[in-house]
Amino acid sequence: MAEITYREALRDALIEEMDQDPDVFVMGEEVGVFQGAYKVTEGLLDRFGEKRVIDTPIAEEGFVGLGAGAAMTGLRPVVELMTVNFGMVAMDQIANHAAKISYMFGGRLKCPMVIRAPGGGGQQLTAQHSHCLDVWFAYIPGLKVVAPSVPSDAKGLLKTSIRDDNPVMFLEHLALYNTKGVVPEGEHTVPFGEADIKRVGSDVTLIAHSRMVLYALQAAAQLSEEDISVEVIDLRSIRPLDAETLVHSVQKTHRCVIAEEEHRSFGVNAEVAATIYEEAFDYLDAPIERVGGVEVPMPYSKPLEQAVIPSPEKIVTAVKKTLYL
Amino acid sequence: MAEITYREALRDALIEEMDQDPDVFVMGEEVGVFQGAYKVTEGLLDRFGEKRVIDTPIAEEGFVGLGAGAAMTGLRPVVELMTVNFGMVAMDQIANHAAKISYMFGGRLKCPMVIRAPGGGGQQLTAQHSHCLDVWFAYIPGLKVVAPSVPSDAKGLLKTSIRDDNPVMFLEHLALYNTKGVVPEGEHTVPFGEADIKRVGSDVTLIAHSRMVLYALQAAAQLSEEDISVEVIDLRSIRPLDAETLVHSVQKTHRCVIAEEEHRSFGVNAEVAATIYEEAFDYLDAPIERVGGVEVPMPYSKPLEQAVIPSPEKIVTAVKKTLYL
Amino acid sequence: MSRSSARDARDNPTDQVTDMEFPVRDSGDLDNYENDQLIDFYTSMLYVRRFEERVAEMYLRAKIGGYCHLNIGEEATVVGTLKALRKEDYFFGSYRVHGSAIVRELPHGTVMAELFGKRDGCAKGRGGSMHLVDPERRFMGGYGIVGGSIPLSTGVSFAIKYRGTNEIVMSTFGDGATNIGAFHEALNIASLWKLPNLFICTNNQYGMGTSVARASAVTELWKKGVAYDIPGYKVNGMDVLAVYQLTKKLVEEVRRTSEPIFVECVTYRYRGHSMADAGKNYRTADEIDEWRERDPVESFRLRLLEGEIFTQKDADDIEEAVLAKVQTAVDFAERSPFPDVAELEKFVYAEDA
Amino acid sequence: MSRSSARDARDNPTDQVTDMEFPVRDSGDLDNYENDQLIDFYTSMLYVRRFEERVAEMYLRAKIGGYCHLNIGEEATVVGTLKALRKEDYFFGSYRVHGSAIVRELPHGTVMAELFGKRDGCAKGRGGSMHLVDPERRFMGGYGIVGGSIPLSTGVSFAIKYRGTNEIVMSTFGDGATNIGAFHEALNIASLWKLPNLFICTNNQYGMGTSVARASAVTELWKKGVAYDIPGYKVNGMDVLAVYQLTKKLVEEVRRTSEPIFVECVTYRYRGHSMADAGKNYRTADEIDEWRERDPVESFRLRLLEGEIFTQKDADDIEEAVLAKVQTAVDFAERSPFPDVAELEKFVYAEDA
Ligand SMILES: Cc1ncc(C[n+]2csc(CCOP(=O)(O)OP(=O)(O)O)c2C)c(N)n1
Ligand SMILES: Cc1ncc(C[n+]2csc(CCOP(=O)(O)OP(=O)(O)O)c2C)c(N)n1
Ligand SMILES: [Mg+2]
Ligand SMILES: [Mg+2]
Repeated sequence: MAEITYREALRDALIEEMDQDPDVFVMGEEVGVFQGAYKVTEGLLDRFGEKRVIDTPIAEEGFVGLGAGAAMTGLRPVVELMTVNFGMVAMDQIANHAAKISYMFGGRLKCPMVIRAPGGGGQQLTAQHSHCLDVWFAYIPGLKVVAPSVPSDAKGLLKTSIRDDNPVMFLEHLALYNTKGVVPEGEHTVPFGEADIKRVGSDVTLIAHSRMVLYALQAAAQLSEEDISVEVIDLRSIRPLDAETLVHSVQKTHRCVIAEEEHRSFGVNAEVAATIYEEAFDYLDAPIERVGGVEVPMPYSKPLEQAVIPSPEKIVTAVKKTLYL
Repeated sequence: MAEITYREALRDALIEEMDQDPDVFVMGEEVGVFQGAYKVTEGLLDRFGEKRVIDTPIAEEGFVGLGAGAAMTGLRPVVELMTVNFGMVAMDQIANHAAKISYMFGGRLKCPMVIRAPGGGGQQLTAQHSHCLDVWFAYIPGLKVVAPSVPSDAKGLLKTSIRDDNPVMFLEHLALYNTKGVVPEGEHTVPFGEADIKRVGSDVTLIAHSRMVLYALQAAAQLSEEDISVEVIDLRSIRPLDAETLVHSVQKTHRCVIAEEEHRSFGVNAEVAATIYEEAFDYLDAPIERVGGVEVPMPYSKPLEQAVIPSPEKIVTAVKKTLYL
Repeated sequence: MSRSSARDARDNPTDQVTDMEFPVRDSGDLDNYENDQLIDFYTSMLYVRRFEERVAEMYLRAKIGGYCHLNIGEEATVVGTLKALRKEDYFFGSYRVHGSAIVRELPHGTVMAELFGKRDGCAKGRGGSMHLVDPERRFMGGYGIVGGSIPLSTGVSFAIKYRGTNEIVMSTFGDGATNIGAFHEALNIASLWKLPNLFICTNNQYGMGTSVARASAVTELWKKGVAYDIPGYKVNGMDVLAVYQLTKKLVEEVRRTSEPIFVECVTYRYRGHSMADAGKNYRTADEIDEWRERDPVESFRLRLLEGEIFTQKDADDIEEAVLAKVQTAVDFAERSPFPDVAELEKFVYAEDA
Repeated sequence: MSRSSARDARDNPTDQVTDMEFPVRDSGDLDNYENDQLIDFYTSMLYVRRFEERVAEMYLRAKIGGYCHLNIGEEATVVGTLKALRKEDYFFGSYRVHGSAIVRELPHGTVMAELFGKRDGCAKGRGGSMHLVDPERRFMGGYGIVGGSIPLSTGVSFAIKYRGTNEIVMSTFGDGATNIGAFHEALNIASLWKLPNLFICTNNQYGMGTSVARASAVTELWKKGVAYDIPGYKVNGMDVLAVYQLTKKLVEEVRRTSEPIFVECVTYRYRGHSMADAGKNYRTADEIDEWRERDPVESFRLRLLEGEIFTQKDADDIEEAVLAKVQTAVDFAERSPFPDVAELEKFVYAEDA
């Protein structure tokens, strides 16, 4: 077991899948010569050549659509959006084309494409560059949506995504690329639709995904010093959502907090909360607390930006609130 | 008070605001010579001329962006997306430009634009043409989002939208254009952020918006025959959301059903449910029931499509479920 | 600061345009074709015409719903382009795609059944009029979003190149589609990466009620390839032989060079944009009549008679056979059951198929 | 089927291109200008250079964060275009917009303060480097999405026409932006509706690490207007007089005709794409050196010396004054407080402003 970064884990997954399957190729802005805007694809051009590591013009709608078309013939493109924000110009190809290929053609075509896209705030990238948009994708039947928080899940989910026969939105986080973690060596995949209990606890269920998992773990560590035992669950997969694991935990703890990075309203957390209420209403001893970003376009100024994004402290406060502390 | 159609109510609002304010103009595909794909803008070209009723090329990103730019100078464009589905190709201009003009420029510019967009299923328009997408827009700070269900709200909200200094997503419904209702004569506006109790009741709160309000009222009428008294609340405004009215009603009825047309998961209903749980947890005698569309890209075949969209019957069943009947 | 001359433009391969005059007979001698082929073209055009007329009737009888766009008037373009394509080549269409589907020889009953929303439809009743499909015949689908299929089509030509095989992709769209961003992005990439795409723009003069001149700064649409160094051609889309002859040549040129080419087929739709549009408030009756005089089916019939390729009796027999064939499609559609509602959620994901 | 000649292309106004050779001095005689104006051009270019160098330093000292894109190398293009614009005209920029902001005479302290994320920043600390703004100076903002500002800019020219006033809009973007859909849609509409837009493409040879030839099928970017019947020009973007002279003429031509024009300014950025990019792995040191030899600031200094417009002493004085001015901007930014977190939610909606 090696300790590697989230970035390396992603790269390893790409390399392994490309080694194994000649139909897998990587495409996007600056993935080749530039070695990746965030260096995830570093070294890939040298290793696999121009045929399979393809720099595109700045034309997200064009190359996402091209990827989907290639996938319709059975190739397995891994398309990188430099950041998820640029997905907005490709939304029609993602949500109204790729996502619908299988269904609207009665299952006679499929679209096995992965769209990798980092998002998130905290780097002063401001309003047009700090989105997560998880809920936009999660809303669309026909897409699968995953968002790993640690290197092992990054690798395992990316391999699963590449092998999946559907369009998968693979949501990374800019702030996670340099984080490290142990990744099992050799063949390692993580199935879709399985949340992961990242820390076992008994007093409160704390649900998060992507970077917020790290904050949740920090909050849990802090709370354990006050003898509050928090169970931290990482959604990992947003669509499909693993309601069972969430509900099971809440049935045990009777309390629940959900932390999501982006806007507090209308996000993934709303669906998670509504689902838990539906399935575990009688088990809840307190309303679910939702911790989310302040609802503003992301400001540039550091103190403002920091005030927008949920902090471990805010999560701690929310957990205590469910305990009426 | 005249009984007019939803379509006429919209047209009246446009005419009145255009009469009153020379800065208001209408732009979109087929709004002029063709008289509107759905005839909302019928007669406007004759009345206001080419300068103010403007047919565009098929270039939603281009003309939505153009509208936003014009709005930045103080004009008040009312941009029509032929259907909301075509908003997908303009998403970047809507959500990452128009919505951010005020904030990212520190309030030094504003963007008083209305984007009218009909959506919804039920007319066999299939996967790429049956979206509502309410939640996509509702998720974005900087946008306001309204979705009237009856002619009087259609008129009143459209007038308010045109006079508002922010980008407003004005979500219409294809199946409502021919529906009729009484509209107050003379000046009539409806404020944002105020839900409307469309039917007073005491046993269950039934929340809906757009076409689902009509189904909710049908369900309520049917239930009244079984002596079940349903309070039907029309959200009207999705962002901002009038939590107060919703919570107040639930505090009275102790039971709640939310009906939304599109996909059941990750939609507006999730946020509404989560909000009500947060604010009225101790008042609820049963979990909130969410009625939503089956999560598939919309199929063409009539029986399939009918099975996707929530029906008054499904709403009736959900209401009864909250009463443990 | 001197202005350079038109040197660059002269050297530019995009300045190729086929001359076009209406009405034309300049599409080469009938002698260049086998009789069978000429009759096949005629029969195919007539079949598209009669099929669409029947579709219109079925729409009015509420057997068909939703958006429904007919090819009537555009038969020469539909037949002339599709007949030039090899079996192994791929086709992408817009939402106006019934004609292409039947010329591509999708089992015609499955096309009508799809329009009826029936289980035996080519998209199993999920797709309807706009989303006809048949991967076995490399008919990669009709699409509802203007311009949306163009990037997808470059993906298939990319895959051809990736695999080193020898097919091409015919990617068709309307005049209105040339104004949307997806068109621009896809054409640039196709040219840059030398993808084997034959782009066919069916210029039927209108995108819904908007004439080309009211939607596009450049009205000579074949020139739009210029911005991407894609050679452009224009052809009389009312003359099946002109369309076929040009397309045939270009299909093989694209195959040989693996470089995209752009063709504008100038034609007309007689009916409204869709069944919901009478097609009258944005154009004159005279204009429609003028185009009807160049009717692709009728003018070709006269030409074949004149050229003694067939007799009026032959034509009558064809008419009868075509009507009978349309009837078999309708019968097939009628007989097919609606999809099982229990299978509503099938096909959302590939594993559910 | 005959192929027509280049007739159409010859008649096409888009085949206008200014000859360009490096290094050039063909931008007209210095005698055509007042000394003051020449010195102003020089001073402005130097100011952009020194400002950006200081920004880089402040970035490394973590006073500035996020994405940060410098104009170093592009000063002649920035100054030559902006100086040609009238006060009442509008400007739209990309995210690489510091230079344009200071040449447009945004109070320079508010520009630096914005980069510092301070309360007195021109966007009140909300926008940062990419979103500089000053409506009073009709500086309509920098934007972060490639191509995204182009449609907005046509909205302002639309508004000018709607109101019947006489301003124009200068809409600037990079070479990479010409490949995205928004560019296409906006240029078509601008031409179709005859909007007074001067489109300035700053061709600095790369979009991040991708050279023009690897991103665009047509590498002569001025030709991209062809597809929209927009006249295209190309100018040596390292020569401030060449840029100014052409832009000045076209600014007034756009105003007179209310029709869009497209200009390609050929220039180079010495640094990486942003502060996060060393700018080395996609181009050679030789290439950078070659361009540095045409340095717009230095070459203009030599030219002014040669032409005896100023003395080296004058140049030294200007250098000193410029550095002092940059320092005042830094001081202003340093002194300004961070925005009040209590006001975080201000400006989301117009009524909260
Ligand atoms: C992006 C998008 N915008 C608008 C529409 C609505 N719409 C459907 S067809 C059409 C006209 C298209 O015209 P053209 O490309 O010329 O094709 P034709 O219908 O003439 O075959 C429009 C505007 C759409 N489907 N997609
Ligand atoms: C739609 C979109 N895709 C990708 C990016 C990331 N990105 C930022 S700048 C840039 C390169 C732009 O190049 P160019 O237009 O030549 O401008 P330059 O940076 O050279 O001034 C890219 C790819 C973006 N901001 N927006
Ligand atoms: Mg057309
Ligand atoms: Mg560039």
